Amino acid sequence: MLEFFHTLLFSTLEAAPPLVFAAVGASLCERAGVVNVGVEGMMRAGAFAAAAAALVMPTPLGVVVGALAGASLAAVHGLLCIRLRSDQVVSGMALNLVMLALGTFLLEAVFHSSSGSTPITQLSRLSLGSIDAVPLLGALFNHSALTYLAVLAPLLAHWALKHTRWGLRVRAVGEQPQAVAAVGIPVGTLRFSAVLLSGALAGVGGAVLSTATLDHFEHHMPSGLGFMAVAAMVFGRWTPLGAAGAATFFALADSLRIGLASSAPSLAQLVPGGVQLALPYALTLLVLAVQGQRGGAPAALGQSFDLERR
Amino acid sequence: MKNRLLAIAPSVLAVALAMLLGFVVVALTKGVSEAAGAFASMFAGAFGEPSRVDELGVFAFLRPWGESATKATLLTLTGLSVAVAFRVGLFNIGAQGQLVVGALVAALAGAHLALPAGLHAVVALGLAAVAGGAWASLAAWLKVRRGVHEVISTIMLNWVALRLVEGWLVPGPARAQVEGNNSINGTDQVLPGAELPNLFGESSRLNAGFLLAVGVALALLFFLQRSVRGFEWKVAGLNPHAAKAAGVPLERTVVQAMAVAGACAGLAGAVLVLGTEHRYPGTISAPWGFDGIAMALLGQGHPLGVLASAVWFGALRAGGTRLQLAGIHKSFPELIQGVALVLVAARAAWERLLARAVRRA
Amino acid sequence: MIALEHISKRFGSCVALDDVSLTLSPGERLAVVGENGAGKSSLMNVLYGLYQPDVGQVRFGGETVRLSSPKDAVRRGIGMVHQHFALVPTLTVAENVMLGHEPLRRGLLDARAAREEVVRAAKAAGFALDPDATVGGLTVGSQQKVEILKALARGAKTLILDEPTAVLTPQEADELFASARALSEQGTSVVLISHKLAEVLAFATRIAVLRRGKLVRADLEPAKTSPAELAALMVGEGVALDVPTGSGVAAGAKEVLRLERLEAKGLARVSLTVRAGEVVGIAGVDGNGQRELAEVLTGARPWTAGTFTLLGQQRSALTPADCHALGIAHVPEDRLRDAVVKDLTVEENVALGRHGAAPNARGPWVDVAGRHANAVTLMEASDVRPREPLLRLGELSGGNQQKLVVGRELQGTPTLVVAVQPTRGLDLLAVAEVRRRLRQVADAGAGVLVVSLDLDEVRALADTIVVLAHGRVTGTFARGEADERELGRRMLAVSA
Amino acid sequence: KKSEPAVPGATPAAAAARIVGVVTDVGGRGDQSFNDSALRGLEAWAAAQQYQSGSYAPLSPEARTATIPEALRAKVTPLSVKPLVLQSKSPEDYQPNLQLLVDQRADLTVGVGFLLENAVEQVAKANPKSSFLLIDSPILDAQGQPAALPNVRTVVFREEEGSFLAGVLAGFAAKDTVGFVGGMEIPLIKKFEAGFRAGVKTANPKVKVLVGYTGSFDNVAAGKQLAQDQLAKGAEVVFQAAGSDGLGAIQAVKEAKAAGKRVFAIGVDSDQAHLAPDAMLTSMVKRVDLAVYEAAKDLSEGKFTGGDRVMGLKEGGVSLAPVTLDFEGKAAALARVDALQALVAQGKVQVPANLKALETFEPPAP
Ligand SMILES: Nc1ncnc2c1ncn2[C@@H]1O[C@H](COP(=O)(O)OP(=O)(O)OP(=O)(O)O)[C@@H](O)[C@H]1O
Ligand SMILES: Nc1ncnc2c1ncn2[C@@H]1O[C@H](COP(=O)(O)OP(=O)(O)OP(=O)(O)O)[C@@H](O)[C@H]1O
Ligand SMILES: [Mg+2]
Ligand SMILES: [Mg+2]
Repeated sequence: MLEFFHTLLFSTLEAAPPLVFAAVGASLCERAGVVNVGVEGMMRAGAFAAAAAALVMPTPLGVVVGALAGASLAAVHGLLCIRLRSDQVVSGMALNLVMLALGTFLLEAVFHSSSGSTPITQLSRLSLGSIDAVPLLGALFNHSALTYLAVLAPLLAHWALKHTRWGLRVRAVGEQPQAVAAVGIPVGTLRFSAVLLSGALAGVGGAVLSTATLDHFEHHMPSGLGFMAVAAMVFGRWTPLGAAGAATFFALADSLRIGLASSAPSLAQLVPGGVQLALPYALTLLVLAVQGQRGGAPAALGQSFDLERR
Repeated sequence: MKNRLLAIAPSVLAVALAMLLGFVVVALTKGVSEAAGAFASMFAGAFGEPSRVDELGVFAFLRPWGESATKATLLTLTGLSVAVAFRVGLFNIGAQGQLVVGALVAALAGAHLALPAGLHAVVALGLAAVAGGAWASLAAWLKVRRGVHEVISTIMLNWVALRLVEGWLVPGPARAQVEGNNSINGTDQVLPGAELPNLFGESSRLNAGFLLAVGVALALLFFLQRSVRGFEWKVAGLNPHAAKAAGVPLERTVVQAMAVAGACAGLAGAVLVLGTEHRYPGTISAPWGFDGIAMALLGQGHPLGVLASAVWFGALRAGGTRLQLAGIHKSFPELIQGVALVLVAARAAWERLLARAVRRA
Repeated sequence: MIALEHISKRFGSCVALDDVSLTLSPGERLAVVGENGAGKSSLMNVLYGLYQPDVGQVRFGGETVRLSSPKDAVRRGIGMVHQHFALVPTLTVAENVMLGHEPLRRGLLDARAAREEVVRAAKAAGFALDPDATVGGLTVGSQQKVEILKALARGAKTLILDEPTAVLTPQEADELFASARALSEQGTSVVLISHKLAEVLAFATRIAVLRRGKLVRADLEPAKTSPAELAALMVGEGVALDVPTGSGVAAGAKEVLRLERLEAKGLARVSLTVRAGEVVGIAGVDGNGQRELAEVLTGARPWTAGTFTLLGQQRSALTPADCHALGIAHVPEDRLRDAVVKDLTVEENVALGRHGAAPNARGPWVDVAGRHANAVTLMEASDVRPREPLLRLGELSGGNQQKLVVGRELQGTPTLVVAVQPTRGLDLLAVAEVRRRLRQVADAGAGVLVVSLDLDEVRALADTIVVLAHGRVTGTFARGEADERELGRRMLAVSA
Repeated sequence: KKSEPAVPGATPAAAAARIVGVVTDVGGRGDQSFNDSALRGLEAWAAAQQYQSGSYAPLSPEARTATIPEALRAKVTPLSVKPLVLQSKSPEDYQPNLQLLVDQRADLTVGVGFLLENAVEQVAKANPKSSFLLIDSPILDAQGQPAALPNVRTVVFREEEGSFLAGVLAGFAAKDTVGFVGGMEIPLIKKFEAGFRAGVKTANPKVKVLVGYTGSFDNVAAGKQLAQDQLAKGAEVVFQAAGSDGLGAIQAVKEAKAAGKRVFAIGVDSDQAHLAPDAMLTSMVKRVDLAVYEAAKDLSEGKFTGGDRVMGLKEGGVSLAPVTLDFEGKAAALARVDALQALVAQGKVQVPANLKALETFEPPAP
């Protein structure tokens, strides 16, 4: 039993970080009033760039490059929807499509392979030797630094929204950009900062996949995790803590399914595999249906802002 | 007239520019004449090869058209699905799941119902539309009754549909019955009477599904622009409060629109099954539902715009296969589609440029 | 000394400002008046850096300055209270006030300092505000105060008030003007935009008049002018601004609406009747159940107890669609939210609500020609400008939007009219027109229920005044039965 | 670097060569699995070409030889063929892609994977003068009955036999637990599972087999999570048959190994030793390359015939990759593997090909 929970905890801590980073990033972006359905593409950019960079520099620096790549894609998103005031959903989906094709393109151009990049040095894991074996407590160790960062990121984001000047302004601009503009704060710049940060976080989320989960970029990455992150963000009511919580829940549900399959095969056999796989999603829907989920979205979400338009 | 031209100009220019960019990239890496050759063969694969008429006869055209139309049909129907939902202000990310459900129902109905030919196909199409619509209505119901944001519910429903259909039913209970240890790819083959007839016989896959897609686009166009209900959908999408105050039954409108959206995607699945695959294949694997989002956006949510984008990109993709023979990456058409979408996203910039040009003229 | 010189500004085909020059000296109290859409707000938005003029410049003490954003204006001591509030409803009062010039301690927000500043500024201005209250939960009047605090807290040397009293009670308006006067005596210049000529004359030291984007006069002295002269300058001709009093309610006129001991969220045991031909005015301080009452009457809010009799029929529930079917017209308080769709054309907005019936539709299909013709007629009748039925509605000025809504709702033969703040933000001519139309439909046999925070309006229009306080009826008076002071006492429920 | 365009007939030297077309399934080039295996058989073994970013370059004899397992080197000689490859992006691409290759005058067209069964059947019927090779499935009619076509050769593999040997090896290498990571729960993968479990049971009935399916073939993270779970529950050897998900499973084993655990991974389809040189016990190799090569060879020698072929241990269609890592009792294990391989090849041991047959499977006496 203890072993079961031990692996459940360990497995969740392994699976959650990509989702957590991306979902927290998305929550910041949307708090500022900019829809971000381009998370999938930004994660892909981050995963690719991190793996490519880590070939020529230490892997942790590669992760930074991954963040920058995510942020660059976000910058395009910002340019499109803040400066050019295009539809934010359009922009995000467009970037996803471009990155989906561009990722495989670059893979072939740079690595002459259509399946994956050259292996890199994987991020090292924090191991305390003997403690690793201690039930439950040990499950907290032997993860890469990014896992611990993923625990920190939502707390940090929450704190920043609450206690910094930037956070106050971001909260305001997502609700009522006119109010922010009227006191002389440049709405575009403010939103841009949130969009960039969101891209960087999504980039880190992607980088987790290619530097910690695996030791190279695999051409399917992130295989839908970006959309899951958006769902987590909505589930978490557009707040960093909520988004991180929902992301963790998704990872936990998955780990639970896997854990049951090996620990209680007879139990798992009762339900066909495909149905088990559908369960976390169906359960999420059920939870939402039962508790209801009204509101929570920033009021000005998705509206581009133009000083002179009313 | 001028206004209409101005309205579609950003999309058209964006696609043209994306094609041009694609050409330049190929020309830079492979040389101009190779690039020209590659593009020529892509267009040949999309629209027909006059140079091979001697050898292939009329099929030098019919076969490429068949392939272009096959893809255009799916893109049109999923594009309409997304566009219709956009009308009432919903973002239907769930076209993929609705398509999967529709495809499965069409496959089962096509294989296991005993009906006269012709009617059989119609019934299978109808059931698939109903199934897709019902699946989408779940999201709408969750939205109006429980306030669940449709982005999350449609994403979730996509996964549920995919897992249940491709992870359980198709390889499990609905799997084709086969001798020995062979694996068949998917469900039982549909009966001949349920197949959508090919318009030009065996050698071109151009089938009645394309006519269906065009018909659905026209019907939706008329409905959205000329009917009172269509007007109500628009109002509900733009300002739900005002719609409510104006006596528009908001919840019903949202559910109806979403059901129609799901029906379109369900039809796409049915056309895939009844038109070309003749069974639910082991996996659908192509993200038709997501491509539908691109079509809806490139077509600016206008049914004819969706149709036009779908025909163009369907053709590019069909022809794009030949780019592989010239050593160009298999995802090239998708890349062009993505770049075009980015450029459409930048339509404000286009519009400013255009407005300036028009003013000068 | 601030000078706006030769300012011109167009929006598409609409010329909002046409070569306007205006100066403002320290300590001056300038009033800017003009019709709806005359360009008052646009001119001030230019001064506040929100709009960039196409032609012209702004000078501060002789120096030409480019105000590329409100930041530049705020830095030069301009503060503006907007006609459409610029507040963040989800933030607290303190957070709203500190937004943009946040006090920091060790790089982090200093919530305590912000709160103290609000308390101090509120006290100085004589406002009672809880700094920790969420702005979205405040009454419109309190929100107005928050807006003013924002400007004051920034140490504005020039304060622009764009229709500040439209939503205030008389007492609140008096307080506001007292504070503003005090500020001007300390050297702050104040610009007041208002349609209420009485308060303009009482407050301003100088009056400027705009008409259709042009400056007509900039040098009127309140002592040497009159409402009649101002009105003539604004609209360009001699006009009658009086509202005809109705023919009164015929004895034995049938009851259109009867509420008995009605209970709903925000309402307690409300009883009232509206008879055919009667205008009933609902008076009260904002936030005392008026909005809830209007919502109940228009199908947007269910009631939990009591009887609701409409046209002699008792009803257990009401939906907006029922209301349309029964001929209940609704002029809502927030038109952009509840009455019109910004991104539809004017013509489509005219059809909204009756979009399923002739002349807007034929069977299940839209009748495009009929809809267009109907819109043209209505715009003509209600003087909506510009007369372009295919314009996006959002491009009309606020006043013209309101005229359109009133015109649309009073079209045909309504049985009951529920009008909430129907003249908020309208100019003199438009106000007179709207009141005349309300009277007209009453005389034609409709029951009219007017909710207004403007006591003068209620007194001018209503045959019967019902006072609401804390969701209860605290008094019902026939025309002329109660004076302003008595009404004020009932509004504050001090008699209870 | 000299490269020649892939368009047929572009160079006079190539004019005489027979054209062999390949249509991959949606896994595509670079799946490090059976699509790559098929392409290796055609491009490296038969045509001695190397594909790089859209064009072909000649492959040096040494490099070519390195791709061929020792046992086959004598047999696999370069042929005068031209490869023409189309990758599919979705199921409805299969038919037009096959047809396109026929139109491009391919003498032999290969459909890689059972997913192409229907498409190959259609196109072969429409083009009776062209030859086809279908990998992994016989041609089946609408009722699922085998329905051979004269111009189609089909090859299916006895994956269960190779998996069986993998299971035997795993059963020896492990003390009490091994794991199986599957992709989607489809009959083909169940075949791997059945063979593997039979092998483990044969080697050591006390060893427990943990079985998990990721439900996908494209989600590395899922494969890794599943393998980690099995490792945490004591699995010492993990056999994966899960497409890209399998890469994640191998990664999990590799990390556990690096953390000092005594664990092994077993690869699938191709020899995957390079993915984790320190942890890869062996791979269950499916010689799709050989099947493709043989068809190309028959074609160029004018001996190509249709018909259904089955390639098991006996035919060299499946095998274990060389075991290079050491473990306790390796010699005995390899001896047992060899013995069992012979028994299976002689038909003296029937390896179960599905879970039902596994239930009644009696391990042969040592
Ligand atoms: N996005 C688009 N892509 C392609 N074609 C378009 C697009 N939008 C409009 N069109 C073309 O313009 C024509 C008219 O467009 P549309 O019906 O939107 O005009 P409209 O003003 O709404 O018409 P109506 O007033 O009759 O409703 C269509 O027939 C179509 O061919
Ligand atoms: N952002 C804008 N976009 C388009 N048109 C505008 C905009 N702002 C103002 N206008 C137009 O400019 C004209 C002047 O508008 P403005 O708001 O300045 O009038 P106003 O005098 O403040 O009227 P009101 O008393 O109704 O508030 C109007 O015709 C209005 O439609
Ligand atoms: Mg139209
Ligand atoms: Mg104004």
